[in-house]
Order: sequence, then C-alpha cells, then structure tokens
Amino acid sequence: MTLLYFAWLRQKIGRGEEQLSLPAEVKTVSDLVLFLKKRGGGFEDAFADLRRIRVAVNQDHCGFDAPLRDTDEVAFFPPVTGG
Amino acid sequence: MTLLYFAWLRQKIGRGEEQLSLPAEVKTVSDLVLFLKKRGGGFEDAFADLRRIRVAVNQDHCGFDAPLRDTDEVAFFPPVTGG
Amino acid sequence: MITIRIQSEDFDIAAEIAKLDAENTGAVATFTGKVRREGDLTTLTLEHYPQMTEREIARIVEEAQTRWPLLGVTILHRVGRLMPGENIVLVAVATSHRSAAFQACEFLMDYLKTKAPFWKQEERNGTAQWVEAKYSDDKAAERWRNK
Amino acid sequence: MITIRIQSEDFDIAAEIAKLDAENTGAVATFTGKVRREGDLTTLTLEHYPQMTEREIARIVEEAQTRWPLLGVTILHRVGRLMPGENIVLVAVATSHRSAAFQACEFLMDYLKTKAPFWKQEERNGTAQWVEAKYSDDKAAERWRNK
Repeated sequence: MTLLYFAWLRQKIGRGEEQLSLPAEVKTVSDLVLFLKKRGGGFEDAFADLRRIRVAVNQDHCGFDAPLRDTDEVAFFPPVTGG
Repeated sequence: MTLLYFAWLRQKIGRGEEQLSLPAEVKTVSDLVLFLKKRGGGFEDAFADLRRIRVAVNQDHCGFDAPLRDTDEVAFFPPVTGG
Repeated sequence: MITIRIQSEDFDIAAEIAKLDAENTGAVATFTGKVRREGDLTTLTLEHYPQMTEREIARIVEEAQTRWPLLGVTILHRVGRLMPGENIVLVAVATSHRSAAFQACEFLMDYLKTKAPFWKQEERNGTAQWVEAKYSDDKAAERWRNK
Repeated sequence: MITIRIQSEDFDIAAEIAKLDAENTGAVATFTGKVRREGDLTTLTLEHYPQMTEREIARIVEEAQTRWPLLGVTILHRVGRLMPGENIVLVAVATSHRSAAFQACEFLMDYLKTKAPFWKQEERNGTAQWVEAKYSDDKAAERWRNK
C-alpha cells in the first residue's frame, strides 16, 4: 500500500510518502495508526492526537474505522485549510 | 412643484415631466393623485390602480400620505425592476 | 472605497475588482446580472430616474455598511438599450472575511432590485412590454428586515 | 460547462467569467479569496494532495448540481508560494436566476474550505506556521446539511 503524509504530519514524520506491505494485524485505518505509532519518534508525535488528523483512502475522505487492503492509497493530513 | 412620470405611467400620461403650482386643495400625495385623475384621459388611466404605483418626494421613496409643498419634486412610477 | 456609476457602456469586471482592492481584503464577492438569451427576446431597454438613482443606491450602500464591515463596494448599473447576453448590473464587495462578502453582495442586489429606480422594457417579436416587478424580489428584500 | 483547475499562476476573473457564459445565463456570482495584507505576514504557501484535489472538487460540484440548476461552474485554486494581496481561489457560478447563483457560490466555498485537500502555511517574521482549521468554517459547511 501507499502511505501519504501532508502538511505538519509530513514534517513531523520527515517524509511525504512511503510504500508498505499491509501488516497482518492491520484491518482498518485505526490498526494502521497503531502500527505506525509503534515506530516511535516522529510517528508517535504525528499521531499523538487523532482529533487533529483526517484520513482519506483511495482519495476519499473516510473514518478511522475504514477497512484497508494492500492495494490502497492511505493519506493522513490535518483538517484542510484551503479556499 | 415638479411632477415626474416613469415607465408605463409616462407612456399613458404622454409626457415625463410637468411643472405645477400646488393647488390649494392638495396637502398630500393622495390629494395630488385625486387632482391629477380629475384631468381624465391618460391620467385617469395611469392612476386607475394605486397598488401598481410607487411615489418618491424629493428623490425619497414615500407613502401616499406624505405631505407636499410647492417646491417639491414628486415622481410617480411602477414598482422598480432593475438589477 | 465606494463606487456607484450609472452608465450606458459595458464594464470590465476584472478592472473593477482590481480598483476595489483594499489593504486588508481577504474576500471579494461579485454579482453580475445579464440579459438572458431567451428565444424571442430581442432587446431590453432600461429607463431610470437620474436625479434619484445614485442617491438611492448610496443609501442602500450605507445601510449595508451599518450591517457588515465593508472594505469596498462597487455598484455599476447600465441604462439604455441592451442586447441578449449583455451585462446589466455589477455588484462587487470586498471584505476581510467571506461570510460578510456573500451576505453584503446578496443584500445589495436584493435592495437594488426593490428600491433603485430602474425599469426594464422587453422587446419580443417587435412588441415592447414593461417587465412586471416580481413578488419573489420583494420577499428576498424582506428577509433582511429582521436580521 | 464545468472547469476545475489547480495552478500556481494567477487567474483573470473577467476571462473566466466570459468562458463560463452560457445561452441562458442571467446571473453570475463569483467569489475571490485573497491573501490578506497583514502587518507581519510575508508569504502564504499552499500545499495540496494532487491525486485527490480535482476529484474532491468535482464531487463538491456534483453535489451543488443536485441542489441548484447550474449553467456553469468554474473553480480555480492556486498552490505554491503566494504574496500578500495575491489571489488564492476563484469560484464562479452561472445560473438563470440570482438566488441560485449566490447560494451555489457560497455552498461551493463552504465545502471547498472543509473538504478540498489544501493546507496553508503562513510565514511571519521568518517563522513558518501551519494555519489551523477554523470552527466557523465547519459550522458554515454544516448549515447546508439539512437544506
């Protein structure tokens, strides 16, 4: 799967994109967040407060309960501030 | 005083402007309308239905009960349709 | 900056917006009214009450200024003979924040439609007819009374 | 006609409105969002999610089309580094009647502000800071839910 990070998430994590083979224990976005936080460092910091984070799977806004497949593109970002 | 007529009032009356010395019996716009209707012809036709007519005295929208003086500019017109 | 103009010529929206620009502008809302291209409509002629028009529009703008913090307002209204597709009216409002820009622009249009002394005459198939005022326009203006 | 563009260059509002023009257009409402000239603000940088942005905006436009009879919609959004006074976003809507134009334009802006994946970073006195999403923008978008 492809993981994308935007705005301050990208900065805290130190990169904007990575490829990941779906870990066996990851069924949903929530599972993925737990998996990423275990890496510690920037990831733990970036995902510290999930109320400040939004997620899109395959370019669709979705909730943290959305199911994941290995072919998905998952993007994490702060609430949007364009316009 | 100066009387002005716009849109279909102007057309029914046959002119857009006239000068008039304030008649003794005319105290308000309503009195003026009665005075003008007595002329008959286009005036009677133009002022037949007052619900279709608006009035401004000295370039201010007002009601038919507005008082008049000899120096006033009184304009009669249909509800506005610009914009 | 407040600009009010009654003119027979067309206007350039981009140039008007550029002139409207103020130090702290974050939002510009505009409304352009145009002559619709309807099957049999050949011309639209706009008459107005010259001594009153600019004064009345200035009063409408003052009323808007008491309701919202406006950084700039431009109102242009054309008179005379217009063809289908031509511009009739432009209202442009500059503010710091978008909600005020939208509200003020719509308020100004609703009041222009019911207060400014303009009258439209349509020509269809060689017959001229005065446009009737719309009940919906009165209702639109009334919405602002108690706000 | 529906036009959606994400670009770093500025846009010409008059040209965009001219392109938007349709047969039966009677009303064009536009909104332009600009970088405010605030004392210490030196630049505004806009980041976005390129794979998602146009799709999300297209969805927002589709939602607007189910609500109002729109003759044309143009949405342009800039990305990259912008200076105070520069344009950020343009939303232009053409309809037959004015009420739909105003409502659709405001709806599109409210949804853009809360759904389209753009993020602003401000630079003040040499320090860059991500702009926080505003509660008032969420409230503005929520108004449309039950309409």
